[in-house]
This record gives sequence, C-alpha cells and structure tokens, in this order.
Amino acid sequence: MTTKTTDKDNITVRFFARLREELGTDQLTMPAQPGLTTAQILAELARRGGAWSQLQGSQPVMIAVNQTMAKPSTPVESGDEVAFFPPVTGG
Amino acid sequence: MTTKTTDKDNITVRFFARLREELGTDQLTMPAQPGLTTAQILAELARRGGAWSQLQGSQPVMIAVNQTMAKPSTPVESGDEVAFFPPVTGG
Amino acid sequence: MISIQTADFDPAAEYAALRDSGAGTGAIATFTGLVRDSGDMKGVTGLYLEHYPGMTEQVIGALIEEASTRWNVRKARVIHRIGHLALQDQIVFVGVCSAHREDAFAACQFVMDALKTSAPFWKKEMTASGEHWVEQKASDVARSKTWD
Amino acid sequence: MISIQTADFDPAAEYAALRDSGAGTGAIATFTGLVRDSGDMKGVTGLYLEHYPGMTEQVIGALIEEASTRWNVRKARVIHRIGHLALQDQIVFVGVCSAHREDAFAACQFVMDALKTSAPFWKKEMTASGEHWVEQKASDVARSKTWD
Repeated sequence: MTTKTTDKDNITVRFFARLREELGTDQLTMPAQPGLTTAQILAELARRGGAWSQLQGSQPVMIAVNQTMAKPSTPVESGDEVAFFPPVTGG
Repeated sequence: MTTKTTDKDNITVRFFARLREELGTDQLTMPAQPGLTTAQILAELARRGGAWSQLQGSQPVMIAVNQTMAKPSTPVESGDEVAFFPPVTGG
Repeated sequence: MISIQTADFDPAAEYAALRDSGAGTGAIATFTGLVRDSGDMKGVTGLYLEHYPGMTEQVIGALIEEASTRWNVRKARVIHRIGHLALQDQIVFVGVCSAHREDAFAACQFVMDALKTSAPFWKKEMTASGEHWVEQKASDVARSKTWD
Repeated sequence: MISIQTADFDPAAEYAALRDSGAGTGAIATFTGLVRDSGDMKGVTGLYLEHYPGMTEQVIGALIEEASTRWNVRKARVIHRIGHLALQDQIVFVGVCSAHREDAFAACQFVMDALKTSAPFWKKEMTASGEHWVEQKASDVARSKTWD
C-alpha cells in the first residue's frame, strides 16, 4: 500500500493542505543523518524563516513517517518519507 | 390517530400475538363499572380459568388503554379500548 | 413519516427523499433490519409480524417527536413491515437527516432501540421444526434504557 | 472495501452490495455526509478536499480492521470523495452490515468518528468572501476519544 516517492540516500519530506500552500512547496528532499528524528527535521526547516517558522510555532503540526502517524521522537532513516500537515478535517 | 372499535356503554378488550392465539379471541366487550382498573379486568378474565389464568400468571402482560401504554392501576371507563399483549418484539 | 405495510420498501428511494431536505443537511444515517437465519432459534426460514394498528403509529410518532427535541432532526422516516416475511427480507427502515453527524446517528439509533421495546409489534419465527413467538430480549430492554 | 475518488457515489448501489452478504446479516447501518451551507463559516458554496494518497487507504483500512475485532462486521464499505464539491454534494459514505443491530451502528459510527480525526483529509471551504482551510474541531477529537 505504500507508494513511496523517495530516493534511497535522501529523506523525502512532504507537506499537505494549508502547510503545502503557505510553504509554497509540496515536497523536498534532505540528506539523511545518523540519529535523525522528525523533530530535528522540523527544527532545521523552521530555521529557513518566514512561513517555515510555523513548523515550530504554536499551531499543531501532525507528523507521518512512511505514511503512518509518527511523533517528534520518531527516528528517520534514508529512504523514508516524512510528511507534515495540519490536523486532519475529513469526513 | 385513535381508531376505537368500542361501543359507548362497554369496554372493549383486545388481545394480540401469543395471548390472542392462546385465548382464542382477539376482542371481547365487558360492561363498565365505576372505579374499574386494568388490573381488575385482568383478574376478572383470569377467573375464567384455562388459558385465561395466564393473565395473572408469571409471564408479563403489557397493558394499553386507548392505544397508550398503561399500568395495572390505570382507570378504565365506558367507551375505552383496553389491550393486553406480551412484551413487544418488533424491529 | 411513518409507514406500516406488508409491501417491501426501497431504501434507495427513502435515502433520496431524506437527502432532498435543503442545504442545511450535513448527515444522513440509516438503519435497515433484515430477516436473519438465526434468531431465538437456529434455522429460521421466515417471520410473521403482527402489530396493533393505530397504537403503533402513535408510539413511533412520539419517538420521532422525542428524538426531534433531543437532537437536530431535519427529517425522519420509519417503515416497518408486517405479515409474512422470507429469509433476508427487509423488516424495518429508520432514516434520519440532520445538520450534524452525531445527531443523525443518535436519533436514528434511539428511534430504532426504543421502537424495539415500545412499539406494539410481535414477531413469530418459522423454522423447520415449527413456529414460535419470539421472546423479548433483556439486552434490547437494557439497550433502550441507555437513552433514558 | 475503500475508495477515494473524485467521482460521486451511489448509496443505493452500496446498500445493495452490503445487503448481498448472506442469510446471517440482520442489520445494515449507513452514514452519508453532505456538503452543508454552514461549516466553520456561513454561506459555504463549495468545498475542496485534499488527501494523502496511500496513507489515507492505510489508515481507513486499519480502522475497518479495528472495527472488525471489536464488533461483528460482515462487510464494511468506505467511500470518501476528494477534489471540488458543490453544496449538497455527497462527501463520505460509511456502510456496515452485521448480524446484530448494535454492532452495525457501533462499527459504522466508530469508523466515521475515527476517520474524521485520523484519516489524512483536509477540507477547504469556499464562501462568497473567500476560501479558508477548515480547522479541526475539539468536539470531533472528543467524540473520537469516546471509542478508546
């Protein structure tokens, strides 16, 4: 069921909905590093400033790793697909 | 919504489902009396013996007066429609 | 609207009628009961359903009114069949449309639960070894009391 | 079975497929969500729905599996639309058939409640004064927690 859009040496980071619109991108890649967590990815991206700051702001950001809900402490390895998005509002 | 099948000086008594089958009748009339309750009607009918005894037996008998759920103490007047039936099992 | 009938019903038509209820409708919950092969007894081949004409409509009407005071109910529909029914036949339909999801679910389930213990219907099961009147289930009475 | 699609769906066909589930089926509960004229804002004229392809199917599949371990579920069906939807359009369908009434209701409502807070869909409301992303409701989160 997983339809990864990753390359093997990098981490693919995806954004959805309001985040996708406000960041102006739906996907980027980052180099993998030993011991990397989703929280560290958020911190690194937030350092870009502007709209990116909200990744560490007061609004909740949901996290998925390889299309499964994840936590800030979830480890991320090369080849993984990480996604950040606002709280879901379907149904 | 009430579709009474009564006559004006009597009380109409109706039976449904298992009671109707076991008593061998779906309807009878009784003379009205001052201060009459549904419990007294049940007692009077039970005195007929045989299948009628079950009206005061261990099996629960539900009571309606003029097509509204009633209690043993509910008063009954001439022209009223009283119904006795087993616990309902629709749906 | 309440219908007590021997004829079958069409849930698709009922759904369409419920949906036709204005732009404020956000949720439609429906329930359909079917004749199952095992009720009080195994090997059920059919049902016979008797009711108390007049009182049935009054009781169900009151249940719909109660549901409408407790929840947002834009439209409600109850159909209950009587007479002889075969295995897998549709017995009962309850449909509710509402502005809100929780209200549609609650009102639909309330009407269905309360109908089972307060509407004057009686079911007889037909099996290979004979027929018998169905006994009221303690679980149905308990379930109905959860709405008190 | 799970479908995520831009096309409309036909609840009548879905009901027929759920009903075609053998003589042990006694109950079918369905829920349909529609685009309502007032959501976060008044005067909604339409919705845009985005999702996370792949993850959505995985999350809903897991919800159906969980429902099947908690209740008697003979068949379950979820359809969720994406893309642009007009007022009164159908958004979501959840249907469950079961041997028992309580199970059909509970499984249907559980899947619907849990989907709202865990399946990766995002709704944007269109109004005369502009469009905006819908905020998750605390009541939906609370409602979903009642199943824990």
